[in-house]
Amino acid sequence: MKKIINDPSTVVAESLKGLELAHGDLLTVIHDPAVIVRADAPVRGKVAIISGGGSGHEPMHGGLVGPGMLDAACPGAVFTSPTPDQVTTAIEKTDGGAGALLVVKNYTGDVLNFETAAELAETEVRTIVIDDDVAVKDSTYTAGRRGVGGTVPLEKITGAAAARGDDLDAVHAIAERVVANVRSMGMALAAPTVPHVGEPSFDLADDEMEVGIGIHGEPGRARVPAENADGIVARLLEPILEDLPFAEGDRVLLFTNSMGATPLLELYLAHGIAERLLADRGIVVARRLVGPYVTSLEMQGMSLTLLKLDDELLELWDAPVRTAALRWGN
Amino acid sequence: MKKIINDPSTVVAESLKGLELAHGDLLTVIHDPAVIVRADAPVRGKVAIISGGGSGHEPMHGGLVGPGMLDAACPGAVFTSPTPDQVTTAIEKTDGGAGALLVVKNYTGDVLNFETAAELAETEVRTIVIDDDVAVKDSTYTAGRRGVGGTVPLEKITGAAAARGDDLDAVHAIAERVVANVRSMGMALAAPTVPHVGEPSFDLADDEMEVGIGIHGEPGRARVPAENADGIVARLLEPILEDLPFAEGDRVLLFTNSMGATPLLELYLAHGIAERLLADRGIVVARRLVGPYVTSLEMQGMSLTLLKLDDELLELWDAPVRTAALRWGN
Amino acid sequence: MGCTANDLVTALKAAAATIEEHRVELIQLDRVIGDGDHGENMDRGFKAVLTALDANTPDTPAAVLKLVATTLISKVGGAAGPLYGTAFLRASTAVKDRAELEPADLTEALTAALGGIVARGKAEPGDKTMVDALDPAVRAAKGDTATELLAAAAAAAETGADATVPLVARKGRASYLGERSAGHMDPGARSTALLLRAFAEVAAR
Amino acid sequence: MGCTANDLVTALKAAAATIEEHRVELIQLDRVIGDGDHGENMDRGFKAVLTALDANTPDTPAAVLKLVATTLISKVGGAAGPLYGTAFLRASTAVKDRAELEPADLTEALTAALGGIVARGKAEPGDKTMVDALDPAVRAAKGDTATELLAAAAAAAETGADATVPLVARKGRASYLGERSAGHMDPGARSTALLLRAFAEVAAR
Ligand SMILES: Nc1ncnc2c1ncn2[C@@H]1O[C@H](COP(=O)(O)OP(=O)(O)O)[C@@H](O)[C@H]1O
Ligand SMILES: Nc1ncnc2c1ncn2[C@@H]1O[C@H](COP(=O)(O)OP(=O)(O)O)[C@@H](O)[C@H]1O
Ligand SMILES: [Mg+2]
Ligand SMILES: [Mg+2]
Ligand SMILES: [Mg+2]
Ligand SMILES: [Mg+2]
Repeated sequence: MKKIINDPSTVVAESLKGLELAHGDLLTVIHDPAVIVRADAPVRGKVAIISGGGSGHEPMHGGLVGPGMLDAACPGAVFTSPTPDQVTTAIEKTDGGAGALLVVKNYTGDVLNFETAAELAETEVRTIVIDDDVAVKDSTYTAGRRGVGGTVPLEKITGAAAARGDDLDAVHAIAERVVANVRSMGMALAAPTVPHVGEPSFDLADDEMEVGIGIHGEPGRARVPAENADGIVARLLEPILEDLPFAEGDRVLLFTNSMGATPLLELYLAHGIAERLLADRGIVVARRLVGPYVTSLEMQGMSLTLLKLDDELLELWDAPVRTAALRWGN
Repeated sequence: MKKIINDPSTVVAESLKGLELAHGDLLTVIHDPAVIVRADAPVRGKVAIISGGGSGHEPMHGGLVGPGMLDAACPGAVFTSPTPDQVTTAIEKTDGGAGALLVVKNYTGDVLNFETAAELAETEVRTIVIDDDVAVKDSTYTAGRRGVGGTVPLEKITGAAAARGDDLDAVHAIAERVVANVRSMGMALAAPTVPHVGEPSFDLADDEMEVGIGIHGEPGRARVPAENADGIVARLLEPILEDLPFAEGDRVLLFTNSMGATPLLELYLAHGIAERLLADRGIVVARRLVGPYVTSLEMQGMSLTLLKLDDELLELWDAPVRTAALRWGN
Repeated sequence: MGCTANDLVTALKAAAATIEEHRVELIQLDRVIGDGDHGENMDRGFKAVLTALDANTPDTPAAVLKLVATTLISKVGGAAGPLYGTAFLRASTAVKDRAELEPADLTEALTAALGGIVARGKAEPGDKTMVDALDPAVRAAKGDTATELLAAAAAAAETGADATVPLVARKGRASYLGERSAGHMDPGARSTALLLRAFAEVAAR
Repeated sequence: MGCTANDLVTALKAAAATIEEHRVELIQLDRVIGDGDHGENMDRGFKAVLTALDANTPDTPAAVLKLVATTLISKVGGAAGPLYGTAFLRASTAVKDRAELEPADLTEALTAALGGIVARGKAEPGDKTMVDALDPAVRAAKGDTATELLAAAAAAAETGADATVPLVARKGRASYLGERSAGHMDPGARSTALLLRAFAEVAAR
């Protein structure tokens, strides 16, 4: 295993120390239970936006804590949902008297732990479950779609709604609008290695790729022969477009995400292809985000996320944000 | 080879198309010869800051083009210095009447190509060669130290000096101050793969690491048994500290850089160790930058850069910047 | 001569030892059809249980079970944390204030535990989850002594875990794999079988 | 019966073919002690030379050499681009307005080329660079015919390139490796030998 770590069991705790030192102006880290909190929390009268999930997806979620986005993030062990006490601590520390929105990616573990926390919470909380991954069939025969790349626009937009003073109901309604309009799909060329496992999460031959991959090293929907960039981008985009469906004239946010080890050189190349495919269909790319935001340790691969925008969502996306990973407008 | 590309010979050109679409608000791409130019270039009366180098180090340099930083970047083929006509085009397109500073990393190819361009240029140009890599002995028996991570603070700070209205001599003098006060060292756990080569640039056993690595997949100073994070960080920091040398009471910018595939989880962990080692020596970390800024495709590894700050350098570092990769203050 | 708080502590220590011993096996099972953390999470959780039991000495079975529940909930994370946590919490409630648990109490505790898991996770038998080990165990949990009862439960859980191999997962992370989840044992079913076997062995001493 | 502009074009086409043929070899040599791009860069450059020669038909040897120089400078990049570019530029100047190059002109052109490389790159013989192929080639470039002269130069360049193997690099990217650069042939010396061999073969036809 090739990693810059000391001990698999202390990776997250040690990493949080570095995060705190690196971004002391934006955030404070509570170490036990682990919670990353906005430096100026609680913000009086503002709905708190709280998220969390396993570690190993950085900058999500800790790098998204700050004005205009998250009030707190709860980092679990690597690829493991956080525990309820992390979430209840986050709720307490960010309680500005207007309640909290819990942003939960749809995984059994995340849902159960946040649900437990919500039951224990003494503040008013609402939960939004994001399940944007079209690779997974949403049926009674699965745990439902996973939450993946769509989490970033969800957190950005709900963060902006809370910042402008929306109440909990309004923020929740906007969250539901985002979830209803966002779809993603990912693929991998090579697997990540979880520190305590010590070997890659799956084995791919040099001429294979995994399509419909999740962000936890869990295998994808299908293993197929590796393709070139045109093939890969089309294969990710088609099922996304069909699913909502997206139609001619729609305005969208296109989020081209690196899973970690895929370099920006390749990511921009893929982004260009996606833009052209969308233009061919008359879909208007009104906003874009390109980079490694929802990663899976050093997994090589990418995902595409499309969010259908209306005027309000667009305005909320454009609103100022100041976090370690996303920053504009101030 | 596992890459999201169509054809090794068109990777850079295709990637530039995506870059242009992703960041049309910040930059314009000229495609032949390839140059990335600030969207509002030329800026009247301002010294132009121009850089360039092989592709594969993204976001450096194209992601650093924008107000407060670079006016233009010249992307060469992957890991190959750009050609003089790219540089002369960059000089022309950004000529605001106040001359241009060419920021050149110290590699034979970069130096020769920029030198040729400087000879051909019709504007007044000055060149600053950055050679911050302490892994390479600076003697008559080498091509001298390489330019690596120190390039980012150099471009940020000269960009800020030009933005506040300094003339070419003044910007050049500040550039020399940065070069005199910045030192870096890197290491790799696994090699990158250059598209046209199709196999990793070097082979490392699972229990080995390469120390004193460059950013072009060129092998490093020594191959040693892999160590834990504490060992790696100490091994990078010691030679940096001894070199300048940095002393108790010095205020520094600490830049903890991922070479590409090393995840943020590990990078923050390493950053925390570096901060503690510096604190132990009474060196004051006044500013920090943590992330993948000077990468080497999907190389796994990291580098540390230390810049000794004075009040003016600190102020210029803090000055507003608006680029794809670095953004604050506006 | 029922099962006291002390007996329970002994059983939990044995359980923690078993989980530690099978940590890598559980990681590997979860790596194939999940995300590879089940062994790590369970081991972290049961190590925390040992620490908690060292620091506190709850004097009723219910208090022991509750301490286990809260510890697992706050230390395990993932799907297994709240599921096992709820299981122990419901078991704790089920045994009320009894000082010693008789076989009938054990059956009730196991039944309550299963109920808790199903209430939280909504899995049915055949979904390829820990329910496929615990449900047959509860039905088999009969006997005049704790020894007999737990031996039967453990055996049934093992058979149930083995029987998850051919199943296609319909709950949890393995469900994302669809048909590709068939052919591998469910890690949570395996850990349930391991826990029950550890309890049964302590009871047999 | 000297070397005309047309003969030069033929020689350059042969050179381009050789470089294409040895592209992977040059990449591999550069991968070991450099950054693996030399073969790719040279191949891209000489392909551009072919395109340029197709588009234009310069009618003097000097014009041909100048076109090669500017094309290599604008298409190769890296260290090799400006070095080979300067070499052809100086060679172009050296042959003045001659319509046909006699052996003495070839010697002068080669000498000027070497001078250009040294002026730009400041390498000395023994630094493990293309100079270690071109310097002995220039010294060996004697003969009554172009055939003889180029054959001698190519042979000396090949010996020179081989002799770079044990050297420790003191210029270019390989110098970063220090002692570890010993034991491998310098890619630029190899490409110089390949170019001269291609020229010699055309002359021998
Ligand atoms: N809805 C559910 N009901 C019952 N058990 C479940 C459910 N979802 C998952 N499980 C169990 O949890 C186990 C996985 O636990 P673990 O790996 O710790 O959590 P995660 O899946 O969050 O990584 C599965 O093997 C399965 O037995
Ligand atoms: N200072 C120099 N003088 C002469 N030749 C040099 C010098 N530096 C490098 N070279 C030659 O250039 C070759 C490398 O070319 P290339 O790989 O194309 O450029 P880069 O090193 O920029 O990747 C080396 O093998 C060497 O022969
Ligand atoms: Mg998990
Ligand atoms: Mg090169
Ligand atoms: Mg798991
Ligand atoms: Mg090279």
